[in-house]
Amino acid sequence: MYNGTVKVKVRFFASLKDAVGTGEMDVNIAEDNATARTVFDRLQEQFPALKRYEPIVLVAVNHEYARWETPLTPDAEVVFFPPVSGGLR
Amino acid sequence: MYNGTVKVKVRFFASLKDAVGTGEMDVNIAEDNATARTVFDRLQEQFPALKRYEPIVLVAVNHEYARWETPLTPDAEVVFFPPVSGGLR
Amino acid sequence: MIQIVDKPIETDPILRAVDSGEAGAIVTFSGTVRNNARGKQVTYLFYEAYPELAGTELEKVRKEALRRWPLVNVAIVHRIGRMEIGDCSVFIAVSSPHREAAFEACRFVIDTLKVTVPIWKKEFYEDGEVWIEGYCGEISQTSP
Amino acid sequence: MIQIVDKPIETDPILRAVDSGEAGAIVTFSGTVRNNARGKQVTYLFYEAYPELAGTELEKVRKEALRRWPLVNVAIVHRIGRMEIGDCSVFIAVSSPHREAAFEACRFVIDTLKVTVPIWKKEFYEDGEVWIEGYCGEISQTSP
Repeated sequence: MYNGTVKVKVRFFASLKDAVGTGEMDVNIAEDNATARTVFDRLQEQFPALKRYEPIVLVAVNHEYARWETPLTPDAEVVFFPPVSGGLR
Repeated sequence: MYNGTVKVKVRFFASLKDAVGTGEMDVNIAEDNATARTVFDRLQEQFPALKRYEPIVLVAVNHEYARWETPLTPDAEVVFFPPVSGGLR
Repeated sequence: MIQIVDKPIETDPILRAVDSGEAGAIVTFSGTVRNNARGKQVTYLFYEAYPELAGTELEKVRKEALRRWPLVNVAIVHRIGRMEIGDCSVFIAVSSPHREAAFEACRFVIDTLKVTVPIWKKEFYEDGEVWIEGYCGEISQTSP
Repeated sequence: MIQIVDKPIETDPILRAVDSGEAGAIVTFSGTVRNNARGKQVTYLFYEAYPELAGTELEKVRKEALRRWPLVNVAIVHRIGRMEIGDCSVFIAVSSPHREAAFEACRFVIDTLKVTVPIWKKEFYEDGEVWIEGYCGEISQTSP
């Protein structure tokens, strides 16, 4: 965990990018022990269109699949994206 | 069934061709009701190397898979060949 | 061989990458853009990747196939960007001494890739467009 | 498309033959000449066909695949004559709206072809040659 304000880079893909209107932004989190969940909660306030993605969204931190509880260090890259389709067999 | 002498064209493939030493020959069968079996029996006398193929050899008459009992008409083409390998999967 | 490209996929170099005197079977899978989907005429597709993670996940699938089956080699190339009807979006080539392993591994690669590798497609129709995503249905309907 | 050829197999025309806007998946199988078999180094191969019957039987396999699965198209090309290590002796391409049918049908075609189509191979080694035939073993041993 990291105490104090962290600035993280956030990216979005596919329909999440459309919902937010941009693929990339910097987010400052002035909160102790910030996690991927903290970032997504903050973004939902700013972009209500993100709310419906909450049950299915996937998260990567520094280009590895991560969990909501994954702690963030300064300059971490946090990426939110929808599940992959699977496609019809 | 056909009565009287029939002249048939006989062909061999793969190891049967090697066993006989040629891929093709004409055979006269002076016998009533000649079948594919009659031809192979006659050929075995002439080419003893064919004998060991008797349990496995396949027959086609006029380019269709045939049985030993298939009757032969004049100028029929009779083809003898080994089973196909299957190959390792 | 693992690649994510934004140009038409050239299959010859991919086949050469898996070819070998040890191989008796090469099975390939090519995913191509269909002119219809979900009962609608498709006009074109757009594929988007999360490239850093997609590369890692493609490599994971490849390694897992090589671990599970006695293969000679596995190559996976995925194209991203706009694609027209008939274009190849993903090409997989698997070589093995025998064909059973090549078929099974090739199918494993495409089935796994489709659920683990972060690449999404958006279908464009005459009257709108839809992101095709997991658990999609209504949620991914971005227009009309 | 069904062909028996005595030259190197060109895959591009075969792929174009099965390609279609209806297809979302193309699966191919390529049988290639391995440098070893039955524990011996292979120097080259020779394939011989009974061409009239082989053509008929290849067409039967193709039709049966098209009947069993919802496919777009099936192409089968078999090469005969002398082939070197790495050469492609048989190439099968199957297109379908969805990948499951394409994989299953392609595998059906090669598995069936190998037991019904009268084409045989002779393996050449440093020290001899052997016809590879069904129930082969001793009976097909034509030289040491």
